[in-house]
Amino acid sequence: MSDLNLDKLPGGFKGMSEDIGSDQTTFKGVNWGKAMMWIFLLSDTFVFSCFLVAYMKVRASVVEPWPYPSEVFALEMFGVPVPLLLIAIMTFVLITSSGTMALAVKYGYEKNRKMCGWFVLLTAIGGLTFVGMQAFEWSKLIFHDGVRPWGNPFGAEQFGAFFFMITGFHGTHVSIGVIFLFIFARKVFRGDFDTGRRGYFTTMKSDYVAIEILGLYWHFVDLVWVFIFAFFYLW
Amino acid sequence: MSDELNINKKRNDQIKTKSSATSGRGETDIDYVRPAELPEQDLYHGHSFITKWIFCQDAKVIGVQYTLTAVFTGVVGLILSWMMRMQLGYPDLFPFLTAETYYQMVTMHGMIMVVYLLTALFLGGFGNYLIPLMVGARDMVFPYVNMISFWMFFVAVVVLMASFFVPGGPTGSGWTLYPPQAILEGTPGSGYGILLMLISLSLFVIGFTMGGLNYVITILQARTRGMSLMRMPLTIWGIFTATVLALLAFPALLVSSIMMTLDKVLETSFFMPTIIKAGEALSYDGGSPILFQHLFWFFGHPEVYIVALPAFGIVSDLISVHSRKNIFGYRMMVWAIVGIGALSFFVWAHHMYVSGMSPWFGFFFATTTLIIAVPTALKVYNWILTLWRGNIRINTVMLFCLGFIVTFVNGGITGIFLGNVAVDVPLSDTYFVIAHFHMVMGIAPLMVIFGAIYHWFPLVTGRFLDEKLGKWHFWITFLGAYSIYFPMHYLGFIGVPRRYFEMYDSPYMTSAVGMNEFISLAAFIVGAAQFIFFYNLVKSLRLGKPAGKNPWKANSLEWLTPDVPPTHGNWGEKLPVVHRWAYDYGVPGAKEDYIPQTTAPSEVKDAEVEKT
Amino acid sequence: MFTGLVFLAVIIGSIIFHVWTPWWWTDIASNWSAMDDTIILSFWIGGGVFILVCLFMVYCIFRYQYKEGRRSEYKPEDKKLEKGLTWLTTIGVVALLAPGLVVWNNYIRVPDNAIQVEVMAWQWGWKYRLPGQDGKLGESNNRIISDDNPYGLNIDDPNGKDDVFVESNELHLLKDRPVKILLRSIDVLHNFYVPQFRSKMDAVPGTITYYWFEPNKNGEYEVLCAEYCGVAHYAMRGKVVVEDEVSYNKWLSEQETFSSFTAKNRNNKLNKKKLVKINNLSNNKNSILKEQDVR
Amino acid sequence: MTEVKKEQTTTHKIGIYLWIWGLLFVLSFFSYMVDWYNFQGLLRWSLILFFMFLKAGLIMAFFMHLFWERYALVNVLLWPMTAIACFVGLMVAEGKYTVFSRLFYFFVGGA
Repeated sequence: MSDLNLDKLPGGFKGMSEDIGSDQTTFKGVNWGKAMMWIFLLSDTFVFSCFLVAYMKVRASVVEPWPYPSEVFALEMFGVPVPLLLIAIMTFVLITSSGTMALAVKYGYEKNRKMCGWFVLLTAIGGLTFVGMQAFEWSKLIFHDGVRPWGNPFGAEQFGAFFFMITGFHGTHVSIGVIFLFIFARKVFRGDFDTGRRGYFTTMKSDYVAIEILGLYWHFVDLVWVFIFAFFYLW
Repeated sequence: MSDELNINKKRNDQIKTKSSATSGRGETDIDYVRPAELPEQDLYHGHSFITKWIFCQDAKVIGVQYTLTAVFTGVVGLILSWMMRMQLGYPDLFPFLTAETYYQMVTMHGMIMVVYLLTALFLGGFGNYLIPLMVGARDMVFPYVNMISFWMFFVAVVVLMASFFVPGGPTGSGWTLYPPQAILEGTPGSGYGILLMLISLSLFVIGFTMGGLNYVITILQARTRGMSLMRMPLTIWGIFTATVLALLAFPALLVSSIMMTLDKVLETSFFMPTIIKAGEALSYDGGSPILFQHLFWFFGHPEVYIVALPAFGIVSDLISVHSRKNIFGYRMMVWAIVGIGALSFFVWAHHMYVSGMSPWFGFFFATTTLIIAVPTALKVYNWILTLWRGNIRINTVMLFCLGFIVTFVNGGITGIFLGNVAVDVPLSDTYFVIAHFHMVMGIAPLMVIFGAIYHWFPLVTGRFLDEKLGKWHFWITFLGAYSIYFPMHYLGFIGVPRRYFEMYDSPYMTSAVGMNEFISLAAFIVGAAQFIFFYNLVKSLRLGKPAGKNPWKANSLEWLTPDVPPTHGNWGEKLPVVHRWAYDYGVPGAKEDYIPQTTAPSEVKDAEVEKT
Repeated sequence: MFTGLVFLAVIIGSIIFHVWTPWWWTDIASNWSAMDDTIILSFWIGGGVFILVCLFMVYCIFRYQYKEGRRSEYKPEDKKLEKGLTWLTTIGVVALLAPGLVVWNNYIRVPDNAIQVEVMAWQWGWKYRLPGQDGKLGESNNRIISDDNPYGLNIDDPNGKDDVFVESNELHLLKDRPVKILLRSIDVLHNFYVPQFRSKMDAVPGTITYYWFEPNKNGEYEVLCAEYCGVAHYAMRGKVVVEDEVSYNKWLSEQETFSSFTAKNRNNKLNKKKLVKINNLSNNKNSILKEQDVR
Repeated sequence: MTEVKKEQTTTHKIGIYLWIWGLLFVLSFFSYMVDWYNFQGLLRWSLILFFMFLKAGLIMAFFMHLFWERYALVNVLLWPMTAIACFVGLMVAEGKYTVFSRLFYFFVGGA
C-alpha cells in the first residue's frame, strides 16, 4: 500500500524543499482531513484577525474614553470588586479543557477507546462550562451594567459592539465545538473508530484521526481566546 | 533580442529524474516513479437521478452546476449592463430608468460579475472540473463537502436574486457597499436590499470556503504518482493560488459584512460616525467609515487576483497547446503566479489613495503596487514568447487567447497609471477606472473563459463547438468590447466621474455625448453576440462534430482518461502515472509533436527532453 | 493572415485614436501640471510597451501560423533573456514610480502660506467656511449642528468667532494663492473634485481630510462630487470662482461671519438654551443612552 | 477519507502534555497578574504581548503538534501571518492618524 516512512525522510528545511518538490503529497503523512482542518483554521485565523484589527483600529481612533475593562469586568466578591475574576476563571476552564483534549488526542493515537472517550467527554463538559460562564457574563453586562451593542454607560459606544461581536463569534465557535465533542464522544464510545463505521452523511469510514482533527479545532478556539484575553480584557 | 534566443546547446545537466534522486534503487530504471503513498479513494457513487445529477458528489457534475449557475447570474448581469448603457447613451429615452434603478443596476451588475460570475466560474466551475482531472485524482478529497459548497452558492444566488423583489429593491450602494451611504436612506435599497446582499455574500463566503478547502487539499495532498507540484499544468497553479488567496481574503469580506449588518440592524457604530440627516443627528457615533474600506479592499484586491490568476493559468495552457510549443519559462510563470498572489495582500489601499486615509500610506502602496507590475509583465512576455517560433493553430481558442493578450496588456498598463499614486489623483473615480478594470478583469478574463470553454467543451460533452459561429462570436466580442472600453479611458481624461446617472450639463461632459452613444451601441451588439455563443453551446451539445479522445493533441492528464467524457472516478481501473511536465510539445527526436504526461521515458527514448 | 491584419488594425487604430482624439483633459487651472506630466510619461512608457508587445504578437501570428509537419522550437526557458526582461521591466517601473512619489510628496505637504478653506459636504450639496482675519478655523463638531449653528462650531473657541460662512454652492478663491481644502462631511462620503485643478480627495464623515492646490487661472469652474453618495450623486455640483484680489475681497465682505450670524439670533432665547444644552454633551449623551435602554 | 497508516505517528509521553498544561496555567496567571498589579504603558503592553505569544506558541507547538510536524506544513501555516502583521501594523498607523485628525480638527463636546 504505502512505502512512506516518515522517519526515513529528511527533516528541517531540507525535508521541506524535498516535500514540496515531491509528487503525490506535499504534507507527508498528513491525513486529508487534518490538512483541511489546518487550512480552515488558517482561514479562520484571518477572520478573527480581521475582527481584532477592526477592533484595534476603532479603539485607537475613538476620541471618547474607552471603558476600562479591568473595572467593567470586575466581579464583586465578599464586597470587594476583583478585577477580571470571571474572565480569569473562564481562561482557566478553557485551558483545562484544552489540556484534556490534548490527552484525548494522545489516547486516540493509541486507539485507547475508553480513555479517549472519557477525555473527549471531559473536554465537552469543560467547553459547556465555558459557554455557561460566558452566558452569565453577557447577562451581567446586559442586565446589570446596561451595556448594549449601540451604547454603554462607561464610554465609547463601540465597546459593547465589539465585545458582543467578538466574544459572540468566539462563543459560537466554542458552542459548535461542544456539539461536535459530544457527538464524537458518543462515536468513540460506540466504537465507530475501531470498526470504521461509515458516516451517516458523508458515507466515509470513521477513523481515530477525526479526534485529532477535532482536537486541532478545539485548541484553535483556545488559541483565539488567548488573543481575545490579551487584546480585549488586558489592554 | 533574437540573437540571444538562438537555440543553445541542450543543457543536459537539467535532466533530472526525481526517481533516481529519492529512491536509491532506481538509478538505472528511468521509468521509476515512487509507489503510492495513499490507498485508493473511497467514493460514493450515486444511484438515483437525484444523487447523480442534483445532490451529486462528483466534482465534474458540481463543476458544471457551478458553471451553469454562474452563467445564469452572468446573463442577469449582462442585461443589467444593457439597461445601464441605455440610460448613459440615450438619457431620458427610457422613463422607467430612474436614478434609483440605475444605481441598483450598477451595484448588482458589479457584484454579480465580480463575485457570482467570475469567481464562481473560475474556481467553482473550472476548478471543480479540472483539478481532479489535471492532478490525476479520482475526485475532490471531500466530495460531500464539495456538494454542500455548491448548494451554499446556489442559496447565495437565490438570496441575491430575491433582493430584486423585496420592497425597496436591491441595494444601490455601488458594488463596494461603502458605508455610511450603503445603509442610510438616500441610497436605494438601503433597507432589505443591502441586508440581503450582505447575507448573500456571507453565504457565498461560507460556501466558497468549503469548496476552496477541497481544491487546496486536492492539489496538495491527492496528486497522482509522479505529479510533483512543478509538473502541474499552470491552470492548476493559477486556480490553486487563487483559491489560497480566496481562503485568506474572503474572511475580510465576511467580517465587514457582519459588522455592517450589525450597524444596520442593531445600530452599532463600527463604520458609522456622527451623521446628520434632515437636521437631526442619528444615534451613531465615533465609527470609522475608512475602516470598512480597508477591510473591503483587504478582500477586494486579492479578489482581483482571484479572478486574474486562474485566467493567467488557463491562458498559458491554451496558448501552449494551440501553438504546439512548451510554455516559455514555466518556472518563472509559477513563481510569478505565487509572487503575485503573495504580494496581492500588501497592495490593497491603492484603491484608496484619495479616500482620506493616512496620506503616508500612498508611498507604501504605490511602491508595492508597482512591484507587482514586474511579475505580471514577465507573464505577458512569456505568453508572447510562447507564440514565438511555435506552430500556431489559429482556431477560436487561440483567437480568444490573442484577444486576452491585447486586452490584458492594455488594461494592465492603465493599471500602472492608477497604481502610481500621483497619477491616480486626477484619474481615480472617473471613467478611466471603469475602462481600466473592465478591460483587465472584465474582458480579459472573459476572453479566457470563452477560450477555455471552446477548449474543454469537447472534453465535457465529447463534441466540438461550432468553429464558424465561434469565430463570429470572437470577432464581435473582441472588437466590440475593445471599442467599448478603449475610448472610455478618454472620458476619464475629460474628467467624467464614474457612477453618474446622467452627464448633466457640464460643457466638457456634453462633448462626450456622441462617444457615449457609440459605446452604448457597441455594448448592445457585444451583449447580443453572447447569444450566438449560447446558441452554439446548445446546438453543439447535440449536433457538434464528435471530438474523440484528445482532439487537441494535448499533454495534460484531463485528456487522457479512459472514457470521454470522463466518468465518475475519472480513471477507470488504474490511476495514471506521470513522468513529465505538461508541456512537452515539439520535442526534437520524438515521433509525435507532443508527449503526454503519462508517457514513460522509455517509450520515447530518442526524445531530447530537457525537463521532467 | 486575416487574424494578424485585424489585430494590426486594432493596434494602429488605437494609436490613431490616441493621437487624433477630440476628447482630452480640460485645460489645467492649478499648479498640478506635474500630474499631467506623469500621465504623459506613463503614456510614453506604457504605450510603448503595449505597442511593442502587440506588434510582436502580430509578427508571431504572421510568421508562425500552423503548418502541417512543422515542429515548434523546444526550449523551455532562457535564463538570460528572462533576466534581461526582468531588469528592463524593473527599470521601466522605477522610472514611472519615482516621479509619481515625488509628486505625491508635494501633494500631501501643504505650503505654509496656504489659506484654509473648509468644504462641508452634505447630501447633496456643498457649503464652505473660511477663516476670518485670524487665519484660523474654529473647532467644530458634527454632533452640535443645528439651525443656529449650521457648521457645528464650538462657541467657546475664539478662533471660530470670525469664521466666514458661505452657505451656498459657490466658492471664491484667490488666484495664485495656495489653498488647503479641509474636507468635512455631515452624512456620507463625498469627494470635492474640480477637473481643472486635477486634485481630489474624499470627504469622510467623522474625520477631516485635506488636500491642496494653487489655482492659477481666473475663471469659473464646476465642482463635481466624485465619490458615490446616493441617488443624487450625479447632480451634486458646485462652483468655484477663481479671481483677483479686488473682486475676491468684495465677495468676501458680502459673506456672513459666525459672530454676526449668532448675533442675529441672539434675541431668540430658545436658541441660546439649545447651545448650552448641546455644550453639555456628555450629560446629554447619558440621557440618550437611558432612553435607548428603555428601548 | 483515507487512512494514512498511523503506526508511524509517534505518540508522545503524557508528561509533555501535563508539563505544557501546567506552563499554560502559570503563564495565564502571570498575564492576569499584569492586570492585578495594574502595570501601565509600555511595560504592560510588552508583558501582555510576551505572555500572549508564549501561550499561543505553546498551544500551537505542543497541543496542536506543530512542533512535531514537518516544515512544509509549518511554513505554509506561518507565512500568511506576515499579511496579518502588515495589516495590523498599517491599521495601527491608520488608527493613530484618524484620532489625530479628529482631535486636531474637532472639539469633543463635554467629554
